[in-house]
Amino acid sequence: MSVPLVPSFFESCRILTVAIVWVVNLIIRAIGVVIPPFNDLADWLASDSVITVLTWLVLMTVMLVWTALFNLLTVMWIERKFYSRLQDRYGIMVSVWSLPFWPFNRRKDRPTHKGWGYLQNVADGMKLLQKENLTPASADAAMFHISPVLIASTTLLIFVALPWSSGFYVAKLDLSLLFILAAFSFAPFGILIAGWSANNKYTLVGGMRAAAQLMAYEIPLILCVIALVFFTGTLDVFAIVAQQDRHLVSFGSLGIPAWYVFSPQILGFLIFTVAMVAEMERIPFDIPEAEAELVEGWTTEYSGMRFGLVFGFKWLRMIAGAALITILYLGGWSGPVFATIYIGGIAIPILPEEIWFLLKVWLLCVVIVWVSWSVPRVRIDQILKIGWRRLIPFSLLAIIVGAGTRALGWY
Amino acid sequence: MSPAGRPPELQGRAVPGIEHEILAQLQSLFKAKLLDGRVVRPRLVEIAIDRSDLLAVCTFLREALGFEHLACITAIDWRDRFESVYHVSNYYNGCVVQVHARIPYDDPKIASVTKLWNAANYHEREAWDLMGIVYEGHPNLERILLPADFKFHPLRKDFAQEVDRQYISRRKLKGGK
Amino acid sequence: MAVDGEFIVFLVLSAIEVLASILVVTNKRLVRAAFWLAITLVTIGAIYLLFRSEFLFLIQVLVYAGAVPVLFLFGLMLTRRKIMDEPVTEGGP
Amino acid sequence: MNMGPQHPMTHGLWNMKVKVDGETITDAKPEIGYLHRGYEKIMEVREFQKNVVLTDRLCYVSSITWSHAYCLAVERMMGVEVPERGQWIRVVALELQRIASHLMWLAAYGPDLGLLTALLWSLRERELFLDLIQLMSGARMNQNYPRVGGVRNDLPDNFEAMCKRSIAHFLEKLDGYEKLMHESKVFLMRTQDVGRISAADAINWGVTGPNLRACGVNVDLRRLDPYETYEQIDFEPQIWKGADGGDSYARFVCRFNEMRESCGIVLQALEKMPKDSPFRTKPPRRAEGDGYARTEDSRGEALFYVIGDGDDRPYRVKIRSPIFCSMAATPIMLRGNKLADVVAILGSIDVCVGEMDK
Repeated sequence: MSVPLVPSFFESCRILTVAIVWVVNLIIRAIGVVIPPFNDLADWLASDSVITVLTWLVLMTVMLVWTALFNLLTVMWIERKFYSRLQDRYGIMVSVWSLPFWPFNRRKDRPTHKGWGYLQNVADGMKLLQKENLTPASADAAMFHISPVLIASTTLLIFVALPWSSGFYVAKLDLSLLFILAAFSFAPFGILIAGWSANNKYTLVGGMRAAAQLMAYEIPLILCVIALVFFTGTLDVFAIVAQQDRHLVSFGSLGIPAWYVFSPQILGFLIFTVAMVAEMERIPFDIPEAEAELVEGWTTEYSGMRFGLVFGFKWLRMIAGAALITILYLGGWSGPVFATIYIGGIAIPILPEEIWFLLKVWLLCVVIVWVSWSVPRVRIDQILKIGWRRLIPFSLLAIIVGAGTRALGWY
Repeated sequence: MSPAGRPPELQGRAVPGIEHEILAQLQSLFKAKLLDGRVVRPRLVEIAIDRSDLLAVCTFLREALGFEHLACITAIDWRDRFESVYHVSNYYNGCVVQVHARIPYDDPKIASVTKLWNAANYHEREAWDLMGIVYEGHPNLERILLPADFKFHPLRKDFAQEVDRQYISRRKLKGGK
Repeated sequence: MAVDGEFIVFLVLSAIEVLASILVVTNKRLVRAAFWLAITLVTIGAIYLLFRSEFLFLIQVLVYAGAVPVLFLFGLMLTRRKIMDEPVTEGGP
Repeated sequence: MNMGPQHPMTHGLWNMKVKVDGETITDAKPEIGYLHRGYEKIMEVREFQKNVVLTDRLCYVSSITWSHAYCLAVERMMGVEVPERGQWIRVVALELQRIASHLMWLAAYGPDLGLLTALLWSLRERELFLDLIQLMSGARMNQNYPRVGGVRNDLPDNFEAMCKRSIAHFLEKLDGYEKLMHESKVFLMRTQDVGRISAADAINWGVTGPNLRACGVNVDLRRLDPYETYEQIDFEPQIWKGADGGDSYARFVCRFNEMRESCGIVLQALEKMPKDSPFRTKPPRRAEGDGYARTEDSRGEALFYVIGDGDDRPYRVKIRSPIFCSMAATPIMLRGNKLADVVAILGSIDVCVGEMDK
């Protein structure tokens, strides 16, 4: 039963905002000594409603940096490092000392390519930013430009309802699970528009495949959630995690946690994971951009940062998917706490909920990466066969099992 | 079945002495039509025929003797005549018959063997492309290696190379004449 | 009539919705029409949200914004692009 | 839909025009010749020995086998007999090159199916064999090693020990490959029942080599028409033994097992090789007559037909490349399959554009 590091994300951001406003007001009031109307501006800034609005802005920025910068880069880095080791090589190793400007290039004897390579992804992003954005002459330009925005924004929309711990969240919705699924289901629309508007056969086939695949796998995804809801009785992810935050079997302070994966929901867990991997377009199911036959699938015609957006947000969807699996079946952020320090009555956990959550999410990502780098790609008709003929009947079975055990009171 | 015919199962091994038998069979059937016929070395028979006898010989080779594999078709420009050389191989006894079909220089035409071996399709296209021999009855005789609008048949001897012999002297390398 | 925030939001949303639905029927390019259809459906969902019916909003988004336009687009993809008023490049990949 | 000339599916520069109905292929037409360099014409103005440099570059992945086929044809035209040690060294070189070539094919086939790990793994093992070849000939690619009348240089002293060590290491690693490929359900799903061609069709279209053996046809030119010292070596041509061959999986298995078989041949050849004897003879400068040689290249039957007219240059050289002929049969394999299978089929027949376009 751990404690969150950030007890309330909104309050933390408010403190941050107040601090920023305080610093800004110092400057404004200094100007106000000369020009008196500036004092009113400072008062207005410090007023409650303005602070609230500013807090929301700061909160969005912090969340964006946290998800789309820190987590995205980390998961990309983990993946690249991990599959490099799988393939018997070192992977990215560029260190910060390879930067060509002061103060990094001071020491000539420092090895520039023996680092961890964490900043490699940043460098790749920089490279993409510098590239020209090309639009094919025969493309439907407006739609072509809109679809990356659609995909990126709807992916970020997932993180509105997706909490990182019991305190670290943007919004606490009653129907957060449904919201997350709804935000997930937007992507095929953007992909189809992207594939169609580029006016290229590869993108067209890629878009068709993506849409067919995502539609086939959305259904078992939702059916699994329905099966789970028989157990949870709620669509609120906080409540779902809270239900799992206890021991099924206890051995002293340790024990087997009551995660839903250790229940009759194991079937749902497996189906959900497979469907989620398909939703992420990872390799066993990555036919929408099967680079061997469709060059880059529906992203073929994108260049520059537009390509970076649609490409990078694949990883963001992967994080979101892994987080959703973690929340629903693997106990979310619940975990044993080994030590908590109290400083002036404030509990500071050594292993807070955020760490547990990130650990689970990243481990799940590693497993997905592991699978995706050790199996070949499945063919489109086989994917649809797996989706419609295997996963949907099994997810219906999961519903029956869930409802049955619930009705008979076995669980 | 005759020894030259098809055993029921592919042995994957050469049958010793088969080349004389095959040459004898060819000679007994075609007699004077064989302009030349000899055993070059084990598992290689060389025969020369006129272009008009090509289909008859090839049909006999394939249908009666079991030469199922057409390995290669080579077109040769002998300056006074063309030759289309067929390397036909037998998977049952490892023998190869090298059929030289002679074609007059001013009328480079010969019957196509695509009806017997589909493999001839690409080989004949290539021979037409590079040497300009027309294979009559070929389903799709067009250029294969060279661009479709190429005007010459470069393997003919009258298609000059830029230099006769690729040679750079040390004097030239040093900047002299 | 008191002008409150919700009313303004409602006006804006319904204006977008009406505009988008007009574009659905007037647009000659079918994929754009499908896009505007999605916009229409999402704004209808947002109006539901205004009425405090979150569940209906989410279901509207899930079904009518996530699935229905995709189905439309899927059908459109199978049509030839020549029916649109755009130059068709011969050859190409 | 054009697949190529610049496309990740094509291992090189050629174009596959595929007509699709939805995702099913109704017709296909290969378009080749993008890499045509006019080898047969160029070779007519170079001396016999210098042409080895050119034949090396016919297929840069498997250059020794091609140079060897050319040398064999020229030797037969000249009537030159290679000393026995030279023949054994050639066998070793050929088989090492065959393994390296097959590993390169495996490396290309993995990413075709989305299995990038196979690429890195097999390139890693290919290093072993490239190192061996480098030890033997001094170069990793385009070795220029076989010469008319023998080989360029003798084996170095430590070659035998190095070779045995590398092969033992490689055979260990092959088990890991089997786990990655043969035992992977997804891999079987992708390759089985895909790109099927019947044995009769394959023979008629001139498909040779591992692609033909995958149809269950017992043809291996090392056995059927033995050259060098292959007669004295005990080995098993890798044939698909099951009932329904001719699909991508059969081709994959045949090639894969051939690597193992080649290792055995190398070890045998190292044992049986006579020590300290001449490895080459001096060929005549001018020659007249014609000579042909067909060898089992790593991709199929390589045939050289060389004609000399008494000069020190060939009068006419004909190259028969196995992939050129297999390419003619690809429409049969492709028809009726899915678009995604194009890579699974064309990857399995191991296309090398350098030799295909000459």
